[in-house]
Amino acid sequence: MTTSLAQGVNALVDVIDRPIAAFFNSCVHCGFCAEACLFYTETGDPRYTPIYKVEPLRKVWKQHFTVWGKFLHALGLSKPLTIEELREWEPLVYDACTLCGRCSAVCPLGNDVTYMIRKLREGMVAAGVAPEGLKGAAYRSLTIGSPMKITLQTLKATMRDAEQQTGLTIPLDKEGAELMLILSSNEIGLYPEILPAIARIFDKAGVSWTLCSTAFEATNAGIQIGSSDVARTLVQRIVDGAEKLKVKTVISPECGHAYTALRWDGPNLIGRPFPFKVLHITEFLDQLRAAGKLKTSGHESERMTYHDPCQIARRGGVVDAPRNLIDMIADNYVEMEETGIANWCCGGGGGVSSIERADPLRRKVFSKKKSQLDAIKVTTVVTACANCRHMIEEGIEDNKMNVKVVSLTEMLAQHV
Amino acid sequence: MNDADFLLWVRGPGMIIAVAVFVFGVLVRFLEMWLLGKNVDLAEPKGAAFGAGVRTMFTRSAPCGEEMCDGGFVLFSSWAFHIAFVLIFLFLAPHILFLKSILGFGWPALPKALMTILAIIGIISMVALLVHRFFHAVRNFLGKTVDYVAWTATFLPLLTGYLAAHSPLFGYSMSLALHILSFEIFIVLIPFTKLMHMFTVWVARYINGAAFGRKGVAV
Amino acid sequence: MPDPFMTLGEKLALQGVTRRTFLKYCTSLASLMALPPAMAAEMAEKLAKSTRQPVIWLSFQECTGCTESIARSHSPTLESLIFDAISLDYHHTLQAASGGAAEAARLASMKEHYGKYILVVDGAIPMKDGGVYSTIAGISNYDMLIDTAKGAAAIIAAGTCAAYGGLPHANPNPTGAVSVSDIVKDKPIINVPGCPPIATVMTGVIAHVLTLGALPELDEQKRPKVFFGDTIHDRCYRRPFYDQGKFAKTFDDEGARNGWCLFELGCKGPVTRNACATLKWNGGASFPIESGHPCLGCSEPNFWDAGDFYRALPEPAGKVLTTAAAAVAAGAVIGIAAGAIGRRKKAKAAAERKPVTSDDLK
Amino acid sequence: MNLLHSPANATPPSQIGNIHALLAEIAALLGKLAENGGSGFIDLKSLPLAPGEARQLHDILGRGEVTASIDALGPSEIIETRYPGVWRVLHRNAGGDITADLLEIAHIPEILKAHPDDVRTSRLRVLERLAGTQ
Repeated sequence: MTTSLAQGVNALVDVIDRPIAAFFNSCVHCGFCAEACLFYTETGDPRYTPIYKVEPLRKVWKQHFTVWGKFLHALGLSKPLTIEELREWEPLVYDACTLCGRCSAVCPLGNDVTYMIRKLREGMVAAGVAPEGLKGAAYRSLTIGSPMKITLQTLKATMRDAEQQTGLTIPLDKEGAELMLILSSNEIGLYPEILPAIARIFDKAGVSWTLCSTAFEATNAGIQIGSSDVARTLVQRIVDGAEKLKVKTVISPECGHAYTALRWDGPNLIGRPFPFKVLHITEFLDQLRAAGKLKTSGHESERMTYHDPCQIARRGGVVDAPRNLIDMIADNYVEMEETGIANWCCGGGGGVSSIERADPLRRKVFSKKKSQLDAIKVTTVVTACANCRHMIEEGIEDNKMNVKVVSLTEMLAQHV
Repeated sequence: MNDADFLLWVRGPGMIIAVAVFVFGVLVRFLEMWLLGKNVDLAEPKGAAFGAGVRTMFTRSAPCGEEMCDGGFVLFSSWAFHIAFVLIFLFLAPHILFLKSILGFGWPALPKALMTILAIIGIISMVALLVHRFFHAVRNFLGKTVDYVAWTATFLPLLTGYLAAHSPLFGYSMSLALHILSFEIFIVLIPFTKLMHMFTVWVARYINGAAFGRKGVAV
Repeated sequence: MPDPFMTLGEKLALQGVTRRTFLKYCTSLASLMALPPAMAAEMAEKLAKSTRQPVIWLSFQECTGCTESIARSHSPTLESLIFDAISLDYHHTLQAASGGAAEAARLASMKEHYGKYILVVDGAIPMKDGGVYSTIAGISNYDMLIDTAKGAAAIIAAGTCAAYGGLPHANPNPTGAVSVSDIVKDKPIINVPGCPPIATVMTGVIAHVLTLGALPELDEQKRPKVFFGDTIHDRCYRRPFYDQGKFAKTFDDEGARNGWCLFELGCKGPVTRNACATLKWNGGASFPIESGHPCLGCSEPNFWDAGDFYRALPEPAGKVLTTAAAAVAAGAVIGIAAGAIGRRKKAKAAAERKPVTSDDLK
Repeated sequence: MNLLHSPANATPPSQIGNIHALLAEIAALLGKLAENGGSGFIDLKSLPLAPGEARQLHDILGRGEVTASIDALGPSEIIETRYPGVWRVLHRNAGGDITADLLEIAHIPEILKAHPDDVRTSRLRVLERLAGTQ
């Protein structure tokens, strides 16, 4: 297709449903969502009020799906959506929203603003109004197979390194394995230590697992840019791989959106329930722990905390598992003040980290995480999302903080 | 038109028109929303959606639990005027007479003194919220004409009701007529403004709570 | 027959009424009408010196209740004496003459006292179909009013029908009945509404005109302020119960027996301006609320159509439930139609939606 | 019942001050009467007296030497208070209801005087009587 305003509006008309109509009907402009959004709290700019970011969607809803709106429109009292408006809103919808879901959890009226942003992005993509960085990531995902141009060769190289490090065999395309592990681009490209760590833990626990040569990439740029077409293609690759290898469970790695994309959006994108389970790596490790298959030795004495990735905790429901795991090895663990489902975003989720233009804003709003960390005076931040890890590392460097960020899985692997 | 004619009009044709517009408008707006439908969620649930949805319908009245946000003054004032408005509407003796004449059944009233206190609290809260909206960056930014129309439509029944009960500024007929008229304006505006939230909030909260609940998150 | 040029004082003196009686009456009248007591002596003087004030009384669409109210007499009261003392030149219920003689009397009086007579009207005036619904001697009420009003010094619209249209005017108003002030615009009009009006008020107004030679101060509805300045509610002896929130809920409950406020039983006292609560009826014996019945608001415009007599004021006067039911039906039809249109629109959009491909992302 | 009969300790002193103002006005009117013989009135029915104040006022004013009653279409009572020149004029209709309740500050209340017209009528009637008895 060729993107156009008409296609954009058409896509919005398609995605507007009862929830969106109920949310817009209910909004009283109380502004509580602003206080839940770190882009507002850290900048004080009211344009970053979450419900304001979905104004174009509201306009389409009102003009197309309400008798009153149609009446006003007929009288010429409301103008149709323009491409200029979409362009004006692009930085609000993409640069200034990480889909963290905090506003959705706060809205006194019950509005799931995050859901609306996600739906608005469908229309923006169809209208061709999306940030270059995200378009590129989605393009590379479709054409190369990974937003970071990770290919099977790259994976194989990482596997070889892991095998050398651990002395273990990393299984690939092992049909009939219990689990299929997928990895995010970040984990293959930026944090290759994760694979040996997982291999070590799985080996100790006696897990039957495999990687898949046609479905190793977990990152779903389609969810981030807000195109269900792109997202569906990417999810379908994983489903095909898992079904080919006949695995019972797919393990989503330390990546927030990968989990949301596969676990919650996946079945809806391909239009049928999965024949396998989807677990986040921390969920699976916690199951091993509960079954007594995960034995650790030694303790971390560093003062540490856990940063909940939004898509894992608030939008994923995985809150206790990582804490149970950390509990096994941490001596000096503290919680941030807002934590669990109330946690503040790192600032780079929802595709924001892929938008170059958004860099200054993203680095600015890191001040929220900084003040959270400063308040509890930790030296180590554990997390379970490679993107969060990357963002926090950048923030720490920007702010010259004396804190290090570690992956939960990697830390655990050192104690098995 | 004199006071008595005016009162007669608001009690008769005015009320008929207002109720007709209100019922018709609310029903249309609710149905046009409801019938848009919603896709069935195919993802395997981690928690019970229904229970979570119902729970959120009530718990979201206190949205700032779990250290999510700083409720403070706005939350408190909003509660105050909502509670005052609903209790006075449902439990002031003359209102029960009004509702009984329509519904055919009544219920015991709450003491007038309590109603008076609630009305004062409601009026003060609403004025405070309005002033706050003028000076708060976000709320001033978000506030549109219709928000102020809705505020006025909500405030006037409280104010005119208080005046009618306590100091008939314009004589009893006029005070009562103005109060009834303000109520009629209020219900007429419901389907055309955000006042509609009194009906849709329950749907919105349920959907929100159910969506989080499916994921095993209680918000 | 007494000398028509005899003053009222002289005439009454023949009946043994002294000027002391005039003074007492005028003192009471001044007190009643909130005039300075010092004026009483002057008023008494004028009243005594007045010759018979010619009065023409026209009865249109009415029930004769107003005449009954004013003409009835339990004992010789001051009011009745004043009333007897006026020259009632035409009143087709009370006059002895009938037929052509009666009409001749009216025309004669109009001619003789042109510009001086007081015209009292009770009853509404039917306007529909050329006014055929009420005629006297073949003359429609409308024509007779127009004709008679021309030479009147002032017009007193006695009773709610004459003042506001009253019962004949009530929905659906089959005769097109209207009030006096709907028709006559160029004469001073005093409305003395009530169904019927209080006799003391009627005679008080006449006495005021006789003694002070001017109309009493009127409100915006042309009612004498002194009698219609307060609501029944303002002056009601049951008012304290209203303020305490003590209401009779039915006509036979304890509240009713205790004489509590009748507001919830539909009392229109709060919206009715009249002097019943202070002057009372039947020689000051009682008034409706005192006998346990809510005020009907009979001296207010359109009181017949002001909703159920026994519906409390806050209750809607119309058929709200029926309307609501109709609105539900209409709302459901339009709402479902709007919903269906919305769904069709969505389906069409889904069909027309082209997938986003890698080409779109370059 | 005679409304003017006053128990000694009927009411406590007024808290509102209407009594004080009334007495001041009575004093002023008495001054005028003494000076030029002009009479004055106070209409007690038109005053918003607090409950008990009327009785308190009448307690203060008390009863003087003169009491007159008039039978003219209902009874009237004219009572001199203990302050000469201050009269209470109480009119009732035939039904017994009070139609006027005044304080009159005068040498003699107007209502007690025979009107010149009545005097003339009286003369004629007496003359008629004379003629009749001859």
